Amino acid sequence: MRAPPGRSGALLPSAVAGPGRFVVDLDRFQGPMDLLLHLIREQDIDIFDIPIARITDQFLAAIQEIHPEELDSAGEFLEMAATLVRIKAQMLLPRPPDEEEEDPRAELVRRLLEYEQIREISQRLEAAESQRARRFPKGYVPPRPKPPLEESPLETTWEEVYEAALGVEVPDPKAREHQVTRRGVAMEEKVELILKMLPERGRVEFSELLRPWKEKLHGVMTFLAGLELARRRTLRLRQVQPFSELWLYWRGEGGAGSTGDEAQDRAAMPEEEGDR
Amino acid sequence: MRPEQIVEAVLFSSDAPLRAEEIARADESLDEDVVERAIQRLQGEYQEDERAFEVAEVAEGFQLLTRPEFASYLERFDTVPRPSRLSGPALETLAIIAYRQPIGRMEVEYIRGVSSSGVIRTLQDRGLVEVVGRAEGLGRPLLYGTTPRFLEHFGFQSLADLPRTEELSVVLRDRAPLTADQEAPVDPDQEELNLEGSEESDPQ
Amino acid sequence: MRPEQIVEAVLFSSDAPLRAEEIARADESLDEDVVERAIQRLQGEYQEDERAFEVAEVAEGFQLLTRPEFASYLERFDTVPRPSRLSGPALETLAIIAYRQPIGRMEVEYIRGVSSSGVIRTLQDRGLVEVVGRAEGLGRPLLYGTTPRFLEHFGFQSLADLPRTEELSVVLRDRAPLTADQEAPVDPDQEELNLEGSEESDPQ
Repeated sequence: MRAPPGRSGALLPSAVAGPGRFVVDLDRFQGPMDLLLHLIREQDIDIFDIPIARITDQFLAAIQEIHPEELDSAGEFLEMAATLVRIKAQMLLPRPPDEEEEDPRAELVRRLLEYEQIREISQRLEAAESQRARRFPKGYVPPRPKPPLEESPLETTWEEVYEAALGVEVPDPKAREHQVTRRGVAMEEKVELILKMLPERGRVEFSELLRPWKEKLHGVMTFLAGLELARRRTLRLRQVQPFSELWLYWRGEGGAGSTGDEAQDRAAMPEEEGDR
Repeated sequence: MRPEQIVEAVLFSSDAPLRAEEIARADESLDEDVVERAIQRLQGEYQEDERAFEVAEVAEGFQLLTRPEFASYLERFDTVPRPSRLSGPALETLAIIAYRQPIGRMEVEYIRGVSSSGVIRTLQDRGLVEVVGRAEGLGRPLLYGTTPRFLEHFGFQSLADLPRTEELSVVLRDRAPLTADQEAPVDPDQEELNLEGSEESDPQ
Repeated sequence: MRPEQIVEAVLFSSDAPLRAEEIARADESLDEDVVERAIQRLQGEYQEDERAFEVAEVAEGFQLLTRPEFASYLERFDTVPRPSRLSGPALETLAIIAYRQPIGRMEVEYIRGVSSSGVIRTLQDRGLVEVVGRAEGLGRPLLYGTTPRFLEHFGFQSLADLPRTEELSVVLRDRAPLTADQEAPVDPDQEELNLEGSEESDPQ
């Protein structure tokens, strides 16, 4: 499952599908730098004299394999493609006579070398990790009374909280709808269910309300909904003796209609703004 | 490797007690008898060398434990609280509660898109968040807000000091309502209007 | 109780490395020096008695760990927790943060060529990386560095144990952007010359 960094050279036989054309499995690359480095190292290219036109073509060919649904990472590959194309164009321009002008490839070379070095370091880290994994710490540590969390010093800074705050986005109601209904709004659903069945039938068995579902949560939520409606005097709960069937009795009128609407409103959204 | 060493390694690194026949699976050279003899020898060595631990026999098998007479040192050792930090989910939840308080659990979960009761509990245990009231309406859900300790820890005089820059999503900046049928406000004027409605009590 | 016994009890009942001054908190009779001498004596005893574990120096502290040669016996035990391994992207990102700390997210992303906020968050959640400050300049971006837990995960005693860049096969020039007067070398011999100037910072 884990892709060790820097495996590209060894593990990727870049089959040549046509003259100079590489077929590359993009999933195996961690990003555009990885791919670019692979193309260069695979062909034994002198990194300080990259044939930019050839590499650009190969890079573009490789990223054509990107599926549209992977557009997220595609952006990073496209950005690199743009850089390559720009460098290629700069190389075609006649160099000004004064030799001070920097080679257009210089920054790319620097980045590639830096990336390659990082990759080597991460291989070393991986080796250190597996060395360390051969030594096991104490398995069972007897539990001892822990000081209350509140007393332990907190190292978190406001910067970290604020960073998290910046990551919060406006929730997409469509994306959230099913999660919210599945989880928390269950009780409102149960209120609706009860209000739908009870007025016309007068009374209903608790177990009947549960019939379509197996999970315990439905039982809990239906029960809570029953209690809430009893509190609002919409219905009465009756049980002849402990552990016998629980019956819900319609008390008539009692603003059932309005409650129903209200419940419906709330079902659409979480509690907080419910009383606006 | 001597059987004692293998048995010792297994007992040391196991996080649960092991029976002799389980320990014996560590190596072909071991069987139940060999393991039990090895445990006896280890027992003897530990005692002779005055080790701080022993092989304890509990219902489910054998386990290495510190000897009871060291308990007082370990308790004392433990009373020094070690500094800790909040996890990513805790940071996010704290940020949401700080900016939108008073806020119910369900709304936190709606914004985060994941169940959050455990994280809220942790924040409560840490004294950063507390119950500040109950919402009106069905089930009267608990509302959470930040504590004085929160202000103190992060160095704020009051909640008014929380930065509310443009970088923040409107969800946090303006307490924009979260109804499913209302679009997230984009237009500042419209935001203003929406805010009119949410006359939430000042959390101080 | 002898100091060795107390130190042993404390080390034995901890699942993370402890620094000498932390261990010393267990009793008034202890101080850093006493603890370190006791650890040396324990070290000697464990070696002489061929214990399956030893006192390892990790993350600027001490921890009891099984000796590596027992790994094959322990790896097959359900009750022995297997250490978790990091993913390729996580290792790559950690490598950058370890060597360039303090470093901001954007710089990490420039080096990796891919967006890295998720990986950094994961590393933070695992306690391997933490915010160590803010950069000057626009937006005052957060700067990240490695934690003691990072050292622990890789079994390093300190950051000085990281592989030195001089030992790597890929050598870098100075990180300063290439200026107009430094031409990119074409000739491999000339590369060598330019690399001489490489003032790669030591990862301290």
